[in-house]
Amino acid sequence: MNLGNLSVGLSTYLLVGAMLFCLGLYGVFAKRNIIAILMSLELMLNAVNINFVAFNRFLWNQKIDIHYILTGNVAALFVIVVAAAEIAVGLALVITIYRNRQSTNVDEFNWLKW
Amino acid sequence: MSSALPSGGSFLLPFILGAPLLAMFVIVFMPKDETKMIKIIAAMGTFVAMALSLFAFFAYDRSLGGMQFTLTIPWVPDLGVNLAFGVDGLSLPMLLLTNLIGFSSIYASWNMENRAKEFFVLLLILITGVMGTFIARDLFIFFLFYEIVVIPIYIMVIIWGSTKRVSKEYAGMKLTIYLLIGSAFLLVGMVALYLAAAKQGNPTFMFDQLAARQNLYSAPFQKAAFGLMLFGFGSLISMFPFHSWSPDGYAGAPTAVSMIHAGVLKKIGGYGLIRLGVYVLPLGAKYWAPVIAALAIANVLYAAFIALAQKDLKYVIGYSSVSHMGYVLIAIAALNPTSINGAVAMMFAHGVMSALIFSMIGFIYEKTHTRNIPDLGGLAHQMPRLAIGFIIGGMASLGLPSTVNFISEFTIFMGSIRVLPVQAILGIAGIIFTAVYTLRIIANVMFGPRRPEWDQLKDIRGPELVPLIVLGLVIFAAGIFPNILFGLVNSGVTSSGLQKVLETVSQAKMGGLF
Amino acid sequence: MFKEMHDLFQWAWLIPALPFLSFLLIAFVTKRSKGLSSTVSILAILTALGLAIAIGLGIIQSGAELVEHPVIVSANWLNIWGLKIDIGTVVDPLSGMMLFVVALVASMVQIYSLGYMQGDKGWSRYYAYQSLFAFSMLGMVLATNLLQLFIFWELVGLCSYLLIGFWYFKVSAREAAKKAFITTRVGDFGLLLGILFLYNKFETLDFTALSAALSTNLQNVAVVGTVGYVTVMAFLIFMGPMGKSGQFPLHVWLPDAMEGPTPVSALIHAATMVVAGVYLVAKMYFLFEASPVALQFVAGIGAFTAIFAASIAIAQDDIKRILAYSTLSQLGYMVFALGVGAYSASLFHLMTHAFFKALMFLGAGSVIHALHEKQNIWDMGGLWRKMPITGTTFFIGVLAISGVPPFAGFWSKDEILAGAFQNGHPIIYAVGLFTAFLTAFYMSRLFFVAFMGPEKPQNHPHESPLSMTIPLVILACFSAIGGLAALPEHNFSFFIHFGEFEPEAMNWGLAGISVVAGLLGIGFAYYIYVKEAIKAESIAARFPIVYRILNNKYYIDEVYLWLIHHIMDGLGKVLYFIDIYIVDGIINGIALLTRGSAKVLRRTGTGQLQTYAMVFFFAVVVIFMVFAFGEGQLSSLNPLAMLGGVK
Amino acid sequence: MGTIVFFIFAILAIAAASGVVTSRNIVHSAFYLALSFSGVAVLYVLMNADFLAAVQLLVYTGAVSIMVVFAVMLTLRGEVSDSNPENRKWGWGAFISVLLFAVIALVVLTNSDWRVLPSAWTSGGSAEDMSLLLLSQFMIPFEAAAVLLTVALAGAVILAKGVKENQ
Repeated sequence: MNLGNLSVGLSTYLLVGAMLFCLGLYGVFAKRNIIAILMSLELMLNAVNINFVAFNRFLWNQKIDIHYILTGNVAALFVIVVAAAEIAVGLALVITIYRNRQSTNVDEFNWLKW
Repeated sequence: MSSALPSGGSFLLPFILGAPLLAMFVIVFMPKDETKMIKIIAAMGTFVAMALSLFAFFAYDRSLGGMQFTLTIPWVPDLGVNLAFGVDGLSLPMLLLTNLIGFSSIYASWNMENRAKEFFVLLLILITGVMGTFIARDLFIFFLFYEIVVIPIYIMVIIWGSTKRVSKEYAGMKLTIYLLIGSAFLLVGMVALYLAAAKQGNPTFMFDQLAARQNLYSAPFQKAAFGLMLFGFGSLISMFPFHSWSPDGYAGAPTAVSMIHAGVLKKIGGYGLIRLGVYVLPLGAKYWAPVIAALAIANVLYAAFIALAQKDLKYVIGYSSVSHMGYVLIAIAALNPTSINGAVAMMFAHGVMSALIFSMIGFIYEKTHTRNIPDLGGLAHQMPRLAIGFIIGGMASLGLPSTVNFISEFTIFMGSIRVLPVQAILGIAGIIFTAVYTLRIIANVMFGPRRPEWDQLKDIRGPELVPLIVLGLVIFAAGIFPNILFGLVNSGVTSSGLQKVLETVSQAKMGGLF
Repeated sequence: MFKEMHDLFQWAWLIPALPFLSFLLIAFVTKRSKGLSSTVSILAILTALGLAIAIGLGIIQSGAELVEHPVIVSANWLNIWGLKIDIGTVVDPLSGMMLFVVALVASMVQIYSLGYMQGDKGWSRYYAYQSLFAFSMLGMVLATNLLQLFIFWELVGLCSYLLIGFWYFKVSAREAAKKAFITTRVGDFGLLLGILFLYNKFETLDFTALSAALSTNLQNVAVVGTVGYVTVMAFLIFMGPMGKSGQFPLHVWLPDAMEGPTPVSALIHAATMVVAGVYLVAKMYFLFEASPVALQFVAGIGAFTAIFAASIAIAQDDIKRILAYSTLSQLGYMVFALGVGAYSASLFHLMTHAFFKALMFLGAGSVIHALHEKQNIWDMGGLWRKMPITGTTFFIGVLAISGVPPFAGFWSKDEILAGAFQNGHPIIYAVGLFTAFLTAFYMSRLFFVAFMGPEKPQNHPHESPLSMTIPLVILACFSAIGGLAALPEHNFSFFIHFGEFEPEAMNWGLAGISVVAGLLGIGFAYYIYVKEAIKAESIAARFPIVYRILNNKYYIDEVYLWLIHHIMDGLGKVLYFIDIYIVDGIINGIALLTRGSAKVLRRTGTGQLQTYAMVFFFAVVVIFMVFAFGEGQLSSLNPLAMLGGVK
Repeated sequence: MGTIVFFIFAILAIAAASGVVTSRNIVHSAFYLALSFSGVAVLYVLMNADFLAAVQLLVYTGAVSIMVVFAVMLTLRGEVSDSNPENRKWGWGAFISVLLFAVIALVVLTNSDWRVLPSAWTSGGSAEDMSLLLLSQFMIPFEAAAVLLTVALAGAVILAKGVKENQ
């Protein structure tokens, strides 16, 4: 399945990934709602995945062999798996915290200081 | 050195190390109400260790010299770490000392009822750790055991300590932080030494290998590395500006910890300075010797004067031990075989003496619940045996002939007066002030009119007599027949190559005052 | 002859060993049984006395040969790199004489104590100490080298400490014991230094070897250094005797030492231990002789102590203190005798003094015992009638110390004075003569006030038991005839001398002068205290300041106390202050700094996860920038490269 | 044409992502998230990673977004239009993010030595290829991931179920 002449290069993909990552980062930094933070985290993971796949796609690999050529894709797959687990546990935690504290505002989550 | 000995290795030292450890494990699995049984097992463990180290003391071949009873097991071959044990004339007296004091300290805490199980477990760990530092032939193992020692001391001071001028929490914290700061500097020095020795490959931590590669260490490196070790070991041996942990720590610590700390733990500093400083970095030692000598004099006189002004018994002895360590430091600074002989013997002598006197103070405190000298007096009426122990300890402290302390001091003076006459004379002047404060506490605590408030006190008896008998016997046996101890120490000094190092170093300084 | 004796002399080590054995026995076995303890102790010392007499007779038979070739038995004691010490016994006339004197006085005192210490709680302890003392003293006498001598020297000091403080419940006794130990310790500091310097220079501490090394190298400046070095060593060595033998200014402990039981004062603080200093100087005489300055110093100190102590003694009221100052004065005599070169005379006086001073102390003890611990002579009076044996023997002692012929003191004192005069020390001779006068005066004063005169109705004295009077009688005999050892023709100095033996004819003129001085003293005392021709009070009233100064012992104790309490303790307090507020203060300051900065820095721990993440990422960005744009510098910081060469 | 498709979907993904982080309504954010995921899936397709694209759609767009919506529903309090506010430090966050992006962009754009393939290969990326690799080379991580998912499932259930107060 070839969709074109691929004039779009590696750097472009990397820039897209960086853009997504930084947006996610901003979300992690700036949002108050803990669910929004989790969403931003997912964005960052996606950005990383884009990098994985892009490097896998474009970079020179010494051994042109199926076993090595798809390593980046496999890594991305594992990231997706871990992300799924993470979001499941994370949301469960959010619900637990919400049940105990009646809040999803991370500004109020400072019980671990000092 | 070690290669000259038959291979195969002796398991004597691991057994000595293992005996208290085994007792510790047995105690761990005992019900905590069985305090009597716990004490007996602890005493058994340390007794086995003591008996075996006595055996080692007499089985050691003095004519052969060098490291004996060696055992080497490669541990981390990539880094050159070996589980290497062995003793020579420098470490065997220290090993014996550790076990003598360890055994006595069990009996000195015979009346311990508060959390006895935990106490004896920690005490046995402490004894094992101290022992390990002395039988290690590998710098890494040495350091490992040294770090093991710190943990039980902190816990023991915090839980079983006593609060006097400073709180026991403060005392424990001070003790621990000093030990750790010292060990931090030591660690840097150790790593630097290790890297310098591994410059041409074949990394090693073995003491003898490190010493054999002296030509790899440049003079500036030796100076810097010795400086680090001086700071580390110096704070351990309570060298002058780094001494203030010693009186506070002893005053806060329970009796057994005071005994072991003043008796042997402190000696790791002197032992390390000789074994690692003088032996491995002779040029550095020579460079720093004037500094050590000056600080040693400060130790001797300054601490002796402060001891005069103390009201708490343990503070007197705490400062006294700082003062006595000054002699060891003078001896190290003098850098000749005679004085190093004296330094090792002095560490042994002071260990026995201070352990004895601390155990006696422990009993006094246990019975009268005070250590304040003005509150005490005339205890010889009610507790003659305790008074005898106290007087023996005091006499040893002021260096009375027929106690081992006298010969040690004499040897130190003999060795140091050739090279450091002024410092030695000032140091010898210290014996006067030592006599003053020692006799003062003997007079004010033991003698004087009978005080009716102490009439119900019972003299020490039964197990409580063990520290007095064991340590008193050692003080006089080694004092009347000094060759028992000095023969061994001398074989260590002359056969380990140390002598050669010392001779070359002190060649330029020989000549003396006149 | 000499050969057979040699075998006997090899057993000399038994003499100190026996009392030591008895000490161990008493301490570990018989301490519960009073009778057994004293029996063991007395048996041991009597056997030792027997041996000492046997050896003494052997020495006399062997003749002067032993002076040049003493019999030495020794074994290695300490052997390490650069330090080799032997321990052993030396038998020569000097040690033989000392053995006899010490063993005799010790056995007399121990027998005497059977009566004197009757009923004391610490009976076994007392005899244990006595045995330990006998061991130490005899061991010191037999020492072959300086270190051995020093060891036993310190041990006798320990025994002195223990026995002065025997009644440890008395505050005064405990303080006196402490004072004695510390004061002698000051002297020992010098002695120890001297020993160290000597060993450093000559590589030996053996008396004979040292003497040989010194005499062969005396001209060789390269080895001995200058005479100055010898002088320094002699000074340092002499500090020991100054402490032990109570020479000015370290004399202060001896009068206080009278707090111990009186037999102890007789044994330790009159007859034996205090003369150890004289013995040491005699042993080291080759060193002192090599330095005229040191000898001058010794003579000066001795003469000053003699007259100084005698002047104090005339204003004291306590019977034991008078005797103590008298002892100081006589010790000064012996020391200046050594200083002026009257070597044999000094040791002769050591022997005779041991007899009559022990006698007088025991007599004083008998009096004190009879009067139930009264010691002020003005509380006594007319005791001769009630205590004839004590009174008579005491009178013999007084005559002996006053130098009345033919009693022992006359011979030895006369030899000393003659030595001082003939060796060209007229000032010292004059001082000695005046001291002899003072001695006679205060001893007669003591005797007349305590034993003559009216009885005091509140006293009910009675003669002491046999166990106390027999030693008195024996010692009185020795005090009476002991001086005859000088006859005929310097018999004593034939055996005990230094260098070449040069017999000198008795100078009867000088002897006459000293006898006159002694008799004058007795006469003055008689006029003042018996006839009361001149009231003693009126003399005191006429010179109130002099009397006060003398009575207060020149305020030397007060000066020392002030020095100790204000200077030494003050320094201690100042240093302690420095220690806890400056040295420790710096440490605590660092700790406080850490804590303070932690207090500030912990504000950054807001608990806000997002803040943490922001800081973290900011740092990441910075590091990233450094790595991305400044890689030239950073690639060299590769941690693995730093470990390069390890593997 | 690929370039056009790329830019369309790349801009879509980025715009949706900015919608996620800027929207003040958390429900809108969740939907923007799904949109962003879908855009990324198309990018995968453009990079020949068909299988990954499918997984992306299934897991992210299908499962994660929905779960987020559920979580929002379970925890929502108050006004929904103000359910996703910024905190006070959002300025700093923006600064650091922009800084990071600037640095990355600079590095990416200035770096010339990417060792890019002379001519891009075109095969691979199918489910078949991936499965071969997962079951041979990455066998153990694959199994570990399975265990992880199971544990996460159990953990999520336990956490969400909570502990009864009076037990």
